[in-house]
Amino acid sequence: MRIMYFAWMREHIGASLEQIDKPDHVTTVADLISHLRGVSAGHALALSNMEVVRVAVNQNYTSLDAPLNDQDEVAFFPPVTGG
Amino acid sequence: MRIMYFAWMREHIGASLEQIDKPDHVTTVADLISHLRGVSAGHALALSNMEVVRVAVNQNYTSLDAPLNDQDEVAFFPPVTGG
Amino acid sequence: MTVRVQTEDFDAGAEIGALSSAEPGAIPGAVVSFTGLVRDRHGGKIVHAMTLEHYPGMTEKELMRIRDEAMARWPITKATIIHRVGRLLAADQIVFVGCASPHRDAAFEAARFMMDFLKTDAPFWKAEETEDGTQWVDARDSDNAAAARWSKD
Amino acid sequence: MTVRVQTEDFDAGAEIGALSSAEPGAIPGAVVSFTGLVRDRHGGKIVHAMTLEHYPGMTEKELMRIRDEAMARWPITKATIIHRVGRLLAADQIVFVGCASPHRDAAFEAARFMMDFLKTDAPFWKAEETEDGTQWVDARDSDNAAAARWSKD
Repeated sequence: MRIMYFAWMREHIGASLEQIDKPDHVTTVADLISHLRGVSAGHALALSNMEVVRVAVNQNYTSLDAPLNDQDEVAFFPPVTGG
Repeated sequence: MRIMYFAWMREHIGASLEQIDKPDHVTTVADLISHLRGVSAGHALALSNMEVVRVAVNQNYTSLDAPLNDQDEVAFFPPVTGG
Repeated sequence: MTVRVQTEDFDAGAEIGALSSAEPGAIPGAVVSFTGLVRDRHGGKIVHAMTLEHYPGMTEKELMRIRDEAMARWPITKATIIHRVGRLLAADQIVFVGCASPHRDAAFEAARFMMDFLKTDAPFWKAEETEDGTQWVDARDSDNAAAARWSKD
Repeated sequence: MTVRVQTEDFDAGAEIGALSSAEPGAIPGAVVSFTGLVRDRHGGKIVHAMTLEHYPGMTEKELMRIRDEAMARWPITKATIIHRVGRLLAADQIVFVGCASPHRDAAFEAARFMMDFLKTDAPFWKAEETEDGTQWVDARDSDNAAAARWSKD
């Protein structure tokens, strides 16, 4: 899967894009978040408060219980501030 | 007084401006209208339906019972259609 | 802070630029504009042109009153109203209303307020030229309703 | 029918001109535009510049969705959304939203709707450069409230 991070989440994690193989036990967005929190301190910090994190799968906003498969593009980012 | 007419009222009356001495019995806008209706058939036609006539005295919207004096500029015109 | 009644065309982009400009520390975040055009069809008829008549003196006074009222009701930093008069062709620009504010809601509301009152209070009259000749345009009840929605009661 | 994400500046007047153009018989009477500028003061601090980051691909998709939703809800003939990205200086133009309609109420509402949803849904993030360094701008509750007012419940 492609995992993308934007704004301060990108800065905490130190990368805007990670390519990973989906672990078998990861079937939802919530599972992926639990998995990613174990990857590094930066990941854990970026994903510590899901109140200020939005998730998009394949460029559509989605919720934590959305199912995932290995071809998905999953993006994590803070609430938007454009305009 | 200066009496001004705009749009189709001007066309009915055949003039955009009339300068008249205020008759003594004319003390309000309503009196002036009664007086003007007697001036010509065009005046009578233009002022026949006050539902579709707006009145301004000295360039401020006003009502039929507003008092008048000889130095006033009185304008009669249809509801506005700009913009 | 501009109110203009003119025969010449206007440049909406230049007006937006003028509304955007400010002293250091006071750049407005939001500029909203309304541009009105001469429609080429009205009531099922093709309109070739129209002539805008107005009441010189009172027109400017009413436009300034409308602009001042908008500036008293919303935190807007600048406001512009331009209305053309004389003969205009279909698709020509007739009217520009714009304002700048630190807040987008205020900019949207003040611009709409100014247009609504311009439509009911500013002494302009349109005569349309169609295939059937020239006719004075009737005022619309919907414009009175639009202005009435701003009453505070 | 334009949605653009670009580093270059835009010409609001040219965009209003493009929104105004139409086939014969379909000249819109009303064009409303919103132009957003980089403010030079925010939260009491002087802002020199900001950098706009976005999510390429999703941004355009969200902007098109917002524009299509506006066109489905109001009788608008054309709609344009332009958003700049990259580093911008104070007073620079950031965003343009505009639409044309036969009806001024529709043009005002659709433009405001597009701005409200752009603020909450389009994946852009601002980092401001002030005297205290560079900081990511926090999202505002008032923007969520503004978008919520359009829900049809």
